[in-house]
Amino acid sequence: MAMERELLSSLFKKPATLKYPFEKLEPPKGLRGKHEYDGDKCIGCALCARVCPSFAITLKGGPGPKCTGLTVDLGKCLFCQQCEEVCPRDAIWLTTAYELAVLKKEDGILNFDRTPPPPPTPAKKEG
Amino acid sequence: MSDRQFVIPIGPQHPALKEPTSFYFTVDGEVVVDVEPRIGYNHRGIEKAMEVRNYIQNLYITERVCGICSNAHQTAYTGAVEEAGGIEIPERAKYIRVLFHELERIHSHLLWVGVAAHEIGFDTMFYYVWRDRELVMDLLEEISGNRVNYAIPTVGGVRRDISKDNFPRWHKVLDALAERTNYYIKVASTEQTILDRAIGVGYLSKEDMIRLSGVGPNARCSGVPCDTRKTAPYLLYDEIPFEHIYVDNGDVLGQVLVRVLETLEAVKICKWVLDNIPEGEIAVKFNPMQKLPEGEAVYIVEAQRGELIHYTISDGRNMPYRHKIRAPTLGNIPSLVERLKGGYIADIPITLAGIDPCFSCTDRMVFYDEGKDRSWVWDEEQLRRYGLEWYKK
Amino acid sequence: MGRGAATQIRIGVVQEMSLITTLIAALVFPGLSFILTYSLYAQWIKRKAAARLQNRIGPLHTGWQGILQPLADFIKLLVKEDITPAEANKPVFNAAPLFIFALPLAATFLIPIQSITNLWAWDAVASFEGDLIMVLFLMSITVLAIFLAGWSSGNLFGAVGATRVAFMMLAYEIPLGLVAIGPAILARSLSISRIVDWQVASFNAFLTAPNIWGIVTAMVLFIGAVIYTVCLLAELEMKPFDMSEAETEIVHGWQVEYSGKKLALLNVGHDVKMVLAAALLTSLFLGGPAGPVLPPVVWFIVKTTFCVFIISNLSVLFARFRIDQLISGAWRYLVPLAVLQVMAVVAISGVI
Amino acid sequence: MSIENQTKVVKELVNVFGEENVTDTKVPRLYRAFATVKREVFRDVVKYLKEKHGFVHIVTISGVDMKDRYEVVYHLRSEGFNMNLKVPVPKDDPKVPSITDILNGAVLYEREVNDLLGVYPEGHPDPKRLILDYDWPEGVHPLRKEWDIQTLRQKVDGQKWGKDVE
Repeated sequence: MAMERELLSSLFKKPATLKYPFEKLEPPKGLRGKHEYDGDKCIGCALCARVCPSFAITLKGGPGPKCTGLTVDLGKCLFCQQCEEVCPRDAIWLTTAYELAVLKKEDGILNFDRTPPPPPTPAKKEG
Repeated sequence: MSDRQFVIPIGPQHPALKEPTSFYFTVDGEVVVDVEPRIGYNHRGIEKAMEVRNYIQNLYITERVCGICSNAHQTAYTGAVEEAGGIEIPERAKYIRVLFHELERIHSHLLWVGVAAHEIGFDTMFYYVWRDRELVMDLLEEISGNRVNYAIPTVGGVRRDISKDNFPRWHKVLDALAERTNYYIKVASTEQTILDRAIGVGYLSKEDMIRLSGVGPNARCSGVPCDTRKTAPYLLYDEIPFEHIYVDNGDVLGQVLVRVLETLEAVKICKWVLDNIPEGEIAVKFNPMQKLPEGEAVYIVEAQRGELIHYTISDGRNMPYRHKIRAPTLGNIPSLVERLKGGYIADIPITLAGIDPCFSCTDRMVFYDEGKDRSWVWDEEQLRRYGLEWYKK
Repeated sequence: MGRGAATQIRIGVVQEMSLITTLIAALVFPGLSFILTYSLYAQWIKRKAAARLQNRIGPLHTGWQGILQPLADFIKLLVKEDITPAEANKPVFNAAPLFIFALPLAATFLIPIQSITNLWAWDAVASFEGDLIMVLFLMSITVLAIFLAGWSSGNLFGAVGATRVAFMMLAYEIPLGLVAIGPAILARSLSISRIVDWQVASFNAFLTAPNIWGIVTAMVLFIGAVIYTVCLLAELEMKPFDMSEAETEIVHGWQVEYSGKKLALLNVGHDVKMVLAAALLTSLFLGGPAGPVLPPVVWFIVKTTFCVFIISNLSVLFARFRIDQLISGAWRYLVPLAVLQVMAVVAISGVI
Repeated sequence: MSIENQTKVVKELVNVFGEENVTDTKVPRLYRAFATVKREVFRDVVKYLKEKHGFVHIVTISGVDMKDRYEVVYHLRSEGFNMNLKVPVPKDDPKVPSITDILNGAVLYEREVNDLLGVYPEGHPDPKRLILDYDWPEGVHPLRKEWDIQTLRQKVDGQKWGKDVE
């Protein structure tokens, strides 16, 4: 009978449960959620792909200047934020978006595009 | 086996087990005569997987050995790697590591109290405890950005700093946690139905516990003073004032007592950390491709479930030659088997839950299907067809 | 309840009924259809009350505040695959849910709820001298059906659950019967309708001329009601006495192999049993469907809802007992208390 | 407990069992000590440590494939003091004497090493499989270095494991 008072007082309190899809919790500022990518800053150094513990990040078109963007497989991702930490240009970072459920596996792969810089001019080659 | 005895399989899938494992109970009426444990259902090959990843990648693999003691595994892993590589971490980083170690202990112990209440059919207490556990979960999420896998310790320090502005609020949360824990201590010690199910259940004496090398709260409830934080202090634990908690009940009530009292101590330690944390750097630089010198190190920490050992061997590359993890649950299985013998069927769930088993931690090595020589995934249709064919038999 | 209001209560008399009214009473109201609908409602009350007491929301989306959720669950179970294990004793396994469903339902026909010819009178579908014994008998037989259901399923957990059900019956059946006899002795009748009549008559008499014996009788009957509620919790296999289906120990006990339609029947059977328990508690101790101003059926619903709430509250308040603790506790405390209560009732009935 | 005491314990071990049997001793820091012990005297060392210095707690047993030999590492503990005894085992005779009768807590760890590294604990009361499945092929021990993940992955689905890992 030790909890009876607590129980009866709960009858007149708001339930602790959140009616989730209808009311949502504000995520804390530092939450590690979905990735975001800035193609202009990226230099295609492939550090994020090398450091990813679950090999979730792939460079499209290979590393280096010819890189045309990233794919991030959220099904593999651990949300450890190591890619953001290691990126020298802050081109990839994690947002606080946390609703990541998808119907098909393929929809869980983020596809980021980047226009690769124009091929180096001959003048630069000489220099 | 006489004709009055029969074997009850519990697991791999059973409501009393939160993770797959299997126990074969030989019972005589309602009394358990013999127990045979069988683990390995959750074997993921983590130790082997760690041998092909660099030290930074392994950080996140070790974290996923277990969901509840993720931070304890990381603390032990980083400790071992730093010891093997001779890396000194900044003072402030140690404080933040201790803070997480203890916050995680609070959340894990509260989780256990809820689960134990559920195992003896007291779902109401389970709901309430888990509701109040959200306080510390929210705190952890706020600081680290994730509810379970905090990813805070890194080789050479910690990854996120904590801001002084939040300390007054966090103090309040910790006070609330202590108050609620005290309330649950009161409930557990006055509610007759709980006492009926806890006193004398799964008793094991101190001598047997030492003989079977039990660890953690499971051993401390039998009166073995084995808290690594006291016997072999790591990080800051030689400076922090806190009680070494052990009781000599030896039964489930003792396990409850050890855990709730440790929760209160953990709250105290967290408050101490917030009061005493020095300013300064939080990490020394460690490059993901950095190589470690040859060497080996053993690092033992007190995870929530007991003593946790990480043993790493480095051969001079940027990935470990061998990394051995022994999670507390494996060390507790021999004593658990002793505890179960002679008990009632009805007491199996609470005795099993009493050691706070975590079979994900326990099974962690290799997966490979040799005979088939391939891996495959079944889709829904194939599964359905298989089910129909199975039932036609 | 004021004195004026109390005098408005009319005592139900057995009406002459034609075949058609009898059929309507048995099949529609207050018989089969009403009881089934009401049992789903009772399940909702139970779930909602438990959820709110545990600071949860409970059923929410189907209908107003989830009131249609039990019906939705029932329909869902009906369309699910129905599996009979190869090891099971098939005839018994298939028949047991029918009995578990039908026996409590038959017993509810003996509870006075509402006369269909007179709005202000109450009447059971069938009422005869000794129907209290019949109700208790039907409740005990249900336990036998439950035992057979578990035993025939060919599952170890089912067998353990079945033996536990049988053991539990040893514990609660005797105090349950003893306490039910108390009001019958006072009313000098074994008919539930007569017991209700006696309660109303003596309550009205008490209101017109209050005396000390009325209070003593009420107190003794209150003790009986408490014992009765405890036994009903065991009968209903609800916490703290749900060791026969304890999901953390023996998965779902005797129900473990049931699925689909049979499980749906079992669930509704459980709800009907809960309605029966609440109705018996009401009829024996709370004055049955009698009450001022409103028709009996409304009072029946109000009082049984209250009883279901009490049962729900008690079932979330405790941890589960062990089977040996239930049996020793029942024989050490409940049975002597019940015997004492019956002796007190006999003494009082000699005085008044 | 001080580091001098621990050095003394290790020295004592060398003195009692001889320098040829106890080699490579080191005490890297407080609460830690390492020593390599020959297989022949290993049981006696454990018995000696248990009786003389209170090493009643076995933390775990690690099995390591050191390319030219296997090494079984016994992590013992007395209060906080952690003693790690390495026992080299030749590859053509992968057996160690069981210590389950001395330290009962070792019962599961020895089975684990037997499963995963294939070092058989001689004299173990119940050397069944612990982690691997019962229909796992005989003589396949995943922690041996010939079970390389790269080749294994290639065998399984023809992919190279870990695209950018060195």
